[in-house]
Amino acid sequence: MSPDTEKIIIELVLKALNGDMDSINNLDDRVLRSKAKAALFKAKKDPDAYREKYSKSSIPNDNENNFKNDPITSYVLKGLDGDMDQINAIEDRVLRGKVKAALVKAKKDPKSFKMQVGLKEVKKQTIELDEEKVDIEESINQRIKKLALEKFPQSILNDDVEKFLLVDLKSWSSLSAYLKTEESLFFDSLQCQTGFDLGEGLLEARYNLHSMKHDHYTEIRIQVTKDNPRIPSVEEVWRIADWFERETYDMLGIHFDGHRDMRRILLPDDWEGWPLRKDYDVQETYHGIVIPKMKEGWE
Amino acid sequence: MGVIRGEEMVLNIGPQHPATHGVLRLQVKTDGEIVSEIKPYIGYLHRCFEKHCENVTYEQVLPFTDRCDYLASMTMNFGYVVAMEELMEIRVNDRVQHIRVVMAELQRIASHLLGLGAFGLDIGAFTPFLHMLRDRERILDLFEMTCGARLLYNYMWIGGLSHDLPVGFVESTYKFLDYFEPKIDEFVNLLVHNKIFVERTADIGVMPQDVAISYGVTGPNLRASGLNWDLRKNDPYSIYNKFDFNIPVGQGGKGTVGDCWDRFYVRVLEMKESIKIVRQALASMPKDGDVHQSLPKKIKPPIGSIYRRTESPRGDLGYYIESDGSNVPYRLKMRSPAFTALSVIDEIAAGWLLSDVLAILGSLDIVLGEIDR
Amino acid sequence: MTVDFIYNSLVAFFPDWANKDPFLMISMLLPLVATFGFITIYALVVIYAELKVSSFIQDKVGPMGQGVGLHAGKWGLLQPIADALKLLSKEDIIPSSANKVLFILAPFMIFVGAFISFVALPFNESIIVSDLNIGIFYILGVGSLAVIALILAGWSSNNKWSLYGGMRSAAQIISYEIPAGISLIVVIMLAGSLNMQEIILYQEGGIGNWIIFDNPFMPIAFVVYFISALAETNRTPFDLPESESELVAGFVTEYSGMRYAFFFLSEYANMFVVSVVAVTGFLGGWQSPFANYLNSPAMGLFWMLSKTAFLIFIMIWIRWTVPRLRVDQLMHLCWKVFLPIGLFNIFAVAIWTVLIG
Amino acid sequence: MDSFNWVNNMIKYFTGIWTSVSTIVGGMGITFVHLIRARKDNVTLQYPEERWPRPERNIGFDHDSYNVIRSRLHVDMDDCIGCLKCERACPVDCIKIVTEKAPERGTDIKEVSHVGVTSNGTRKAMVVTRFDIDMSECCYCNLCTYPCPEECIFMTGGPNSSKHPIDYEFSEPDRDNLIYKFAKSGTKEGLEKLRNEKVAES
Repeated sequence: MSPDTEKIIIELVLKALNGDMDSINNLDDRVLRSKAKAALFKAKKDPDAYREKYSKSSIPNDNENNFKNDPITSYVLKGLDGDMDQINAIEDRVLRGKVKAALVKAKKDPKSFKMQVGLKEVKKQTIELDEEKVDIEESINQRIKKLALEKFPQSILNDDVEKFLLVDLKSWSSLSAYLKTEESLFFDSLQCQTGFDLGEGLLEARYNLHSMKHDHYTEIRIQVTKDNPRIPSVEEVWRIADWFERETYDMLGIHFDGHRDMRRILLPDDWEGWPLRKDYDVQETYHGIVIPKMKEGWE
Repeated sequence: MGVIRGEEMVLNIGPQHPATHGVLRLQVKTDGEIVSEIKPYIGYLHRCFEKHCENVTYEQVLPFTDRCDYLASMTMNFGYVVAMEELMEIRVNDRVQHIRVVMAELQRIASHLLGLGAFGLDIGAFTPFLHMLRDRERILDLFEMTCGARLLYNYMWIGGLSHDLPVGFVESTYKFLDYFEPKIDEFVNLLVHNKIFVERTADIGVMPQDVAISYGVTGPNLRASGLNWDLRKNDPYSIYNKFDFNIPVGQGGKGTVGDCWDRFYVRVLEMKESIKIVRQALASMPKDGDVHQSLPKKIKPPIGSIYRRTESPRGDLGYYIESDGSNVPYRLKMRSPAFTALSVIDEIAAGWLLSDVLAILGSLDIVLGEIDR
Repeated sequence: MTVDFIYNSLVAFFPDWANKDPFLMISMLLPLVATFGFITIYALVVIYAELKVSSFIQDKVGPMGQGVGLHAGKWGLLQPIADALKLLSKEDIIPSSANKVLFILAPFMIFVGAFISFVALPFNESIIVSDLNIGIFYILGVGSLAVIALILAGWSSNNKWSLYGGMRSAAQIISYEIPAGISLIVVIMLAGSLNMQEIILYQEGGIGNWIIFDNPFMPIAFVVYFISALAETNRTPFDLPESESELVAGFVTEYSGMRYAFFFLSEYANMFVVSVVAVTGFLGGWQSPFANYLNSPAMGLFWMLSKTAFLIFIMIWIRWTVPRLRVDQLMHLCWKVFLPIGLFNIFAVAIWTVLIG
Repeated sequence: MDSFNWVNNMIKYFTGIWTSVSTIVGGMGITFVHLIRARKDNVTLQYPEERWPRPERNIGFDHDSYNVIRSRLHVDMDDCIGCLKCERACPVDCIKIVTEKAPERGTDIKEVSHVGVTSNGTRKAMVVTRFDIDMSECCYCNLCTYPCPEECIFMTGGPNSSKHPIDYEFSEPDRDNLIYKFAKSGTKEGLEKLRNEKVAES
C-alpha cells in the first residue's frame, strides 16, 4: 500500500470512528473502499487506541484550502498558476523533487489535472457535509450472517466474518438454496469451489459466491474431518458445482453427498489416493509403468 | 409430425479428433445425426498444475501459468501477478501498468483471432482461419520483440515486468493496429455475414442467461447471452478504469440472443474494443519508469488467502492463493473459464445435430490446456 | 467413334490379316489406356492447381522449390508427383474387423464409376471414345454408381465415422441427381437430342448461340446444375461425407495409400466429368466463342479443355471461400430451392420457346 | 391473414436466396482479390533457404532492436562461480551443478583449466565440477539468467549475439545429446588427482 492511500484510509477511518460512514461508502475506488472498510473493522475493536495512534500522524493541514491535505497537489496548483518561488523555497529536497516532477506532468495537461483536483475537492466537501449521519452499514458477510442465523440457527460458526463465513456442515444444503433464492442476497453464481487440506486431519471446502444482480461477493468455508469427508452437494443449486465438486473430490477426496455423478474428473478412474492432500504419496507404479520420482542422474 | 426414433448409437468424438481443440473426448449418444446426450471426458492433458505449484516458489509458478492457457499466456500471467500483488500489497508504477494492459489486450486479440479462426474451421471455412493466423503471427512478432518468446512468455513478474519495452515497440504496435483494423472488416465480410455461416450458427446452441450464470459461464460466452458482465468494468483491476471502451453484448443479430453467431460476433467486436484500449494505453503510457522498481527482494506473502478474478479472453480467470508465509504457495487453485464453459455443453448442445455439436463446441472457444491444467 | 476409327485404320493398314479380333481388342484398349493416362495427368495438374489457388487465396505461396535442393521442383511443380509417390509407397492397411472383400472393392467401384463416364465425353468433334446417342443420359446414369461405392466404403470400414460419411453421401448424391437432371432436361428440350455431339452442334455459331444465353432462364439452370454438380462431387460447401472437422475423414477414414488415392482420383475425375457436361450443355462444348473463327479440331480441343478448366477453377475457388452446409440445410437446398426452380425452369423455357424462340 | 403469411414467407424465401447469393459472391470477391494479389500479400517464408530476420522481405517489423531472446542456454564457465542460484531458480530442475571447494580462493588451477577470477573481478571459491543443462526439459522461461551475479548464464543471441549467434535449430537425433555439459572436462578427476598429490606430499 502506498503512503498516499494509507493516509487517505487513516483519515477515512478516523472520520468513520466519529460516526461518518458515508465518506467511506461514497468512495468510487472499490479497492480503496474495501481496504478502508477492512481497516475500519480492525480499528473498531479498539477505537481509542487507533485514534491515539493515528491522530498525530494525520495529514498536515493547510489552512488556505480545505483540500490541501496533499502538499504536492497544492504546490503544483500554485506552480500552474505561475508561482514557482514557493516551490523553489521548499526545504525538503525529496518533496521538492516530487513536486517538480508532478508539475511537469501536470503542465502537459493542466486542465485535466485541475479537474482531478477539483473532483477531489468536491468529494471532500461532500464528506464533510454528510458527517452527521450515524448509520453504519454492515458488510455483506455480516448481513448474510444475520439473515442466515435467523433462518437456520447455528449455521454460521465463526464470529469474525470479515473475510469468510464458516458454515456448519448440517445446514449447508438448506443454506445454499436460501443464498441463491433470497432476493436481497441472490448469489446466482458460484465463482469458484475448491478444497484445502488444512492439516491436523481437517479438510476444508471453499465456495466463492457472487451475485451478478447485486454485484456482491462472499466466501463460504466448510470444514470436515479427514476420517469422514462428506459434504452435502450443491450441484443442483449451482449447476457448475457439478464439475467443481468432482474436481475437489478428485484432488482431495471430499465426498459430496447427493451429487449425481461422483466420479474422478481429471485423473483416471483407477487412480489411487488424493493428490492435493498434504500426506499424499505418489504411487510407485501405475498399470505396470514405474513412476519416476526424480530424473536419472539429477538426484 | 411424428418423430422416427431409431436405435441409439454411442459415438466417441475424440480424444483424437480434428475438431476437439486439444485432447478432449465427447461421448455422444446419437440417433442418426441427432445427438441426445453428450458426456465430456477431460483430463487427458492434466499436468498437475496445482500440485506442482505447491512445490515451487511463487515466481516459479509463472512459467506454469503460461502453459495452462497457451493461447493467452499473457493474460494468465496477468491474473496471477494481479492476485499476488494484491496479496502482497505491492503497487507497481504506471508504466508497468500500461505495458501490462497493452500486452493483455494484444493477447486478447491474438487469442480471439485463433478462437474465431478455429471456429470457422469447425464450420468448414479454411481460408479465414489462415487469415486469422497470419494476423496473429504479427502480434506474436510484437511479443517476441518484447520478451523473446512467441507463445509462452513469462513476461509479467510479481511486482513488475521481465523487460522494458524495446525500442520501436510503440511504433510497431501502431503500425500493426493500423494494418489490422481493416482486416477485421474483411474477415467480417468474408465469413461472419456469409449466408452459409449464418445458417450454421444463428439460432444454434442458444445459451439462455440463467443457464449461463448457473453454469458459471463467463467472458464472451456470457456476454453473448446478453449480460453486460466484464471484470474490466465491473471489478476493475490494474488500470482498466482509466480507459474508455465498451462491452459488446450479444444482440441476437442474426437469430436468438446467446446463439453461436452471437458468441462469435461478440468476440469480433471485442477485438475492436481491445484495439481501442491498446491505442489509449499507448498514448497515455508514461515515458519513464523502471519496470523493475517494485520487484520484491523476496516473495514471501503474508499469511492469508486471496481470490482474485481477472478477465482472460475466455472469461473470469480466478486465482485462489493461500499463503502460509513461506516462499512456496500452500495451495493455489486456478478457476479456469474454459472449464466452466465446457461443462455447459450437454445443456446447450443436446438435441442438435452432430455437426451443430461441433459448431457449438467451437463457439465456446475452449482451450484444453486450461481445462485440464 | 474413336474405337471405330482405330479399328478401321488397323484393318486398312493390315488388309491381309485373317483374324480381325485382335484389332478390335487393340482398338478398345488404346482409348482405355489413353483415358487412364489422361485422368492421371489431369489429376496431377488439378492437385497442383488446388494447392496453388488455395495458397494464393490464403496469402501464402504453396509448394515452392528454390535454392539448393529445389525441394519440390521449380515453383513446386513436382509436389503432386511427390504426393502420388507418397500415396503409392504408403502401407496398405485393412482394419481387422472390416469386411475385406467390400473394403477392397469400394475404391475400384468408385473409380470405375468415374472412369466409364469418360467414354461419352466429347473433346472435340472427332475425339470421343464412343459417341452414344444417349450420351447425357449415360453419364448421369453411371455417375450414380459412385453412391454404391461410397456406401460400400462407409459400411465395410466398420467405423462409425465412415458409416456416417457413407450414409450422408448416399442421401446427398441421390438427392442432387434430381436438380442436376432437371436442369439438363431443359438443355435436352432445346437441343432436341441426348447425344453430346448434337447438343454441341446445336450451339454452333459463336457465344450468342450457346445454350446458356439462349433465353433468360438458362443462366439459372446453369447455376442450379453447377451447384448440384458440386454436391454430386462432394466438394465444399457440400463435402459433408468427408467433412474433416466433423467426421474426421468420412467414408475414407480407414483408407490409406493407394486405395485412398483412388477415392482422391475419382473425386477429381468426377469434377472433370461434371464440368465437361456443363460445358457441353451450356457453354458450347468445343465450339469457339467467336463464330467461324478458331474453329479447327485442334482449337476445339483447346476450347473444350479451357472451358472445363475454368469451371474447375471456379469449383476450387468456391471451396476455399465458403463454409460447409449442414445435412438438413443440404436437403433443404436441394428439395425446397433447386427442385422448384428447376421445375419452374422447364415450364418457363417451354413457354418461352413456344412464344418467342 | 393466411395469405399475408404466405406472402411474407415468399418474401423471406427469396430474400434468403438473394442474401445467400450476394454474400457468397461477395466472399468470393474477397478471396479473388487475395488470389490476384498473391505475390504482394504473401506472408510466408521458404524456410530452409530464407531465415527469419530477412531485411529484404520484412514481414512487418524491424528485427534489429531486439534486446531479449529465448534460445538455448549457454554458460560461460570462466565466469561461473558456482553459486547455484540458477539451479535454484529453475522451475523444471533442468540445471544440475556440482561444485567443490577450490584449494585456494581466487587462484587459477591450470590442471583443470579453472580460472580463478571472473571477468567482473570476483574471486572464485568453488570449482564447478559438473554443470549440466538438459535442454530437452528447458522451458525457456529465462528465470535462471536473472539471478546470476556474474551474468555468465544466458540465452544465445540477442544482446549476446557478439558472443553467440542466435540458434533456434538445435535438434538432435538422440535425446542424450541435448544434455549440455558445460563443466570443463576432467575437472573432477583432475581435482581428485591434485588432492591425492597433496596428501601424498604431506
